[in-house]
Amino acid sequence: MPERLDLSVMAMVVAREFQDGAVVNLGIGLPLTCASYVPEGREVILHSEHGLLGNGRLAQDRSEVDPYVFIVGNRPVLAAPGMTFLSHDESFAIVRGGHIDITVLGGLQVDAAGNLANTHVPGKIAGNLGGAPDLATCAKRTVGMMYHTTRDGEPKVVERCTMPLTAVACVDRIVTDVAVMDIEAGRVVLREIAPGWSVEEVQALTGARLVVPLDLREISLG
Amino acid sequence: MPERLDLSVMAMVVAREFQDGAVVNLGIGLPLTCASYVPEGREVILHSEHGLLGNGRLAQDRSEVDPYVFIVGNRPVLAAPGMTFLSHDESFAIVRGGHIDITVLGGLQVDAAGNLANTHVPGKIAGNLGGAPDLATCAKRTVGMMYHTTRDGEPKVVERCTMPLTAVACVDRIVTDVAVMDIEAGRVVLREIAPGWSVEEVQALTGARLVVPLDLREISLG
Amino acid sequence: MINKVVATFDEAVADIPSGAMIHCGGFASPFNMPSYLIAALARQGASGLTFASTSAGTGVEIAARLRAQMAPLVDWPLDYWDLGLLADLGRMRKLITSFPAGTGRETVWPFERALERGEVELELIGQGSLAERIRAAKAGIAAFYTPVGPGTATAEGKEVRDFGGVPHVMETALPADFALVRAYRADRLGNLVFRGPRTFNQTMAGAARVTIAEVEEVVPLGELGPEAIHTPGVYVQRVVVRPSTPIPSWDTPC
Amino acid sequence: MINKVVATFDEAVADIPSGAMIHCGGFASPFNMPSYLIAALARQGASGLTFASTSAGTGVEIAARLRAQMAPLVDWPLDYWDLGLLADLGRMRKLITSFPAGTGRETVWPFERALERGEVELELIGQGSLAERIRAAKAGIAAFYTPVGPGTATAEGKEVRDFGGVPHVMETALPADFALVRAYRADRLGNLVFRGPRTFNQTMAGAARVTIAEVEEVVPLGELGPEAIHTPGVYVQRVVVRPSTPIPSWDTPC
Repeated sequence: MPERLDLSVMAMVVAREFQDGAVVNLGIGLPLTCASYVPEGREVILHSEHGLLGNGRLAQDRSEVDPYVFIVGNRPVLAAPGMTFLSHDESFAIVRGGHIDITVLGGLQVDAAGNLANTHVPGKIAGNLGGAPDLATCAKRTVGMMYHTTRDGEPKVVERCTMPLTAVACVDRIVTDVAVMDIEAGRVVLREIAPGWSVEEVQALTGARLVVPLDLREISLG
Repeated sequence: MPERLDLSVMAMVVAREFQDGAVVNLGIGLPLTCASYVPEGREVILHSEHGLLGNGRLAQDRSEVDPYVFIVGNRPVLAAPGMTFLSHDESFAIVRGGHIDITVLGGLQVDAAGNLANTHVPGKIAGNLGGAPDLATCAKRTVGMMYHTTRDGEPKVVERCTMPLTAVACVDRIVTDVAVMDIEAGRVVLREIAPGWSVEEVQALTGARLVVPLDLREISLG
Repeated sequence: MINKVVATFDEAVADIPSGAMIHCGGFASPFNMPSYLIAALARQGASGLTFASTSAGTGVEIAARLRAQMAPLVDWPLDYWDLGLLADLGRMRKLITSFPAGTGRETVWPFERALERGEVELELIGQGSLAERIRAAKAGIAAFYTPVGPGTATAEGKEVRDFGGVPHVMETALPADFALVRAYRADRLGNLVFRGPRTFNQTMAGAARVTIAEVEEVVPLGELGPEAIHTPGVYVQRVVVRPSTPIPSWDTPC
Repeated sequence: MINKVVATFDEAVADIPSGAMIHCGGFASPFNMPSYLIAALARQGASGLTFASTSAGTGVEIAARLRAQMAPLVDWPLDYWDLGLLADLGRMRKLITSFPAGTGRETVWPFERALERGEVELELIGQGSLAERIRAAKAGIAAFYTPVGPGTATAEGKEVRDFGGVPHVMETALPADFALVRAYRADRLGNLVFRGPRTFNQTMAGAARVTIAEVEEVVPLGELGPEAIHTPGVYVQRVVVRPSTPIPSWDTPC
């Protein structure tokens, strides 16, 4: 198999579409990485569920830490000018009210209908929903960011999710370490493909039938 | 007819029941007067619908006016330590959520079921609801404060309201310039009577049948 | 770079079309009314407008009377205009409000006259339900059940349902195309800080597709402070600064 | 004179009965958890408790691990306790939450173990609906319709209804007997100011019959300022001040 994309490249592919002024929510896990790859010259407002808007980058050392400015996952971040603190209810008024332009969420499974399953941790008695149901349902655009297959090689892009759903018909785009796919009218459309990969190789790792348009491109960050 | 009570005495009768720490909303018109008669030594938190909690007394002259601190009716009031500003939605979250201990509202009619009509201004094409529906319905206690009869001598305490209702089954007590009455189980119970008045004289001005308990007292501020 | 500050009031309201649904903030004080936005909208000429607002507004004549009455206490601003101006000019099709009328028989507001002439429609609703309907629009809630209204005209035509033995009215979200609000300070991200009771100004900011904030001043980014911001900029699309010297006529471009 | 300040944490939670329904704030940082209130409740001994909280909590052991992990960046407080402590002690009957489990297979929270033992009940719900249900309780809204949940387990047994062609789930208010929240500063009226993201601490304050706020300090009345107060005192019944020197064991009376 050809080489898969690095996490940093995946993050760049996702972050390409952050427009200047976009309000962006990044889920725990892979999506958080995107914060470091906002394209040059664009100003993006980050939203964090527990009541934080417009924070800066992750703190790198003790001198940078303000114990009151954390994002989800116990990670201290820098304050930024214009940053705002909120309550949980106001934070989700922003989400549910459609004020988030893009949310990037990790996924365990995404299917051809755009259904998202990212709740269930295998081997655990209970899964976490967090803020994902609201974000996936109500953000103007939902991007699923995940490895193309599980550690065991099982496809995560599937015809029909078998795991408990977080939200239905919510995913607009999937970015993996192998491809960029859009969910359109109940189908998975292959938009971009990692360098060196063939459509057949991607299809072999995918549980849903891929629609291959004429303008399929190689993933490029130029 | 014996003399009716002054507005200031009416206000004192109402304000007697403001407990220390009570959260109190006073409607436009007669009820606003009660703010000046909070019993000595008691601390009361005033609530005003447009987003003000815990203000002080009305401003008396220009030197006391802060143009940003008004209560409803364009009346400037003094700031007070601990005062808080709110949005209209938060202000009514406080009302609807049952966080107001007592509201005092003016009334055009109150009936034996505790229904309140205070919307319709005779001769006008439209009446004002203001915040009265929420206050009357959701405050822990609702006191109707009004003159016992209209300018034309018509009773305002009636068996059944004929004017458009502001809220149903909401009034706990009525304080007029003649009597103090409680609404109990669909009946108007005469609790206190102005000095010099007989039960018959009060009943003659009242459109609902008054229940007269054995412990009927004369209105006293002692 | 994000910069929501618009140069003039005329520019800020230029794209409001006739027939639009508009939230308008302010209440109980002449110092919290988005007066310059209202004046600009009057100049712009859009008509057939539906408004949601606490009150129908006094209009120009009664404001002048209030100015005289208030003179011993406070200088009522010469650049005060409210929705009464738009009612007077015949720009309103409908008003959703809790205070359609002046208090007292002698105080007749422009909206009352327009209502008598049959030119406008009134939807009367208590302030609490109005505020919550607007907050619902901002917060993505389609409808909610409030204990306020059953047995009154407000509940007519609406679903009434029991919760815990208490009847509740179902009220629906009330979104708008535009919201006109007034705040004290803003920054270029549209973050707002209010001064005094925040009225519907804070409630409406974010409940419309386009929220336009009229402010005393725009301060450098970071000056407002994360704990002090009342309305985050994600709710605000445009900011416009009031003139430092009052412009006493509504029909002067600014 | 109003004075909501209570002398000790033990006094503040003394009347919480077994079987109570409790809101507990804090999330995503050890510095916003009402740790001393949780510890006092653990000492007090009430059991069969139902909690609503963003997360089930790490418990004492995993907090110690996090303390070591975080050491290069920040001194994780020695006086940090969360609901994991109460799950470990067997005091929970039910938890309504969005985060019942540690992330990663190797991080097993006390609540997960209690769930495996069949000792507790879990009601899993997304953070947004949880926050809005608690806000509804505070705001006197019996129920509301959210577009979040249709087609997922969250909607099971709940009414689903179309608004504008979009299915919405009816969620009901979630009130509590007690709310345990953490703020930064308070005054004797119970007015609160928060520092940092306010999480469920602000959302829950006022949604319970009795709201108890754990704060860094109580300041003289008037010092917080009318524009700066985040939670008005009408929502808060008791205030208690954290010790100036951390008490590193949860079972020490304070």
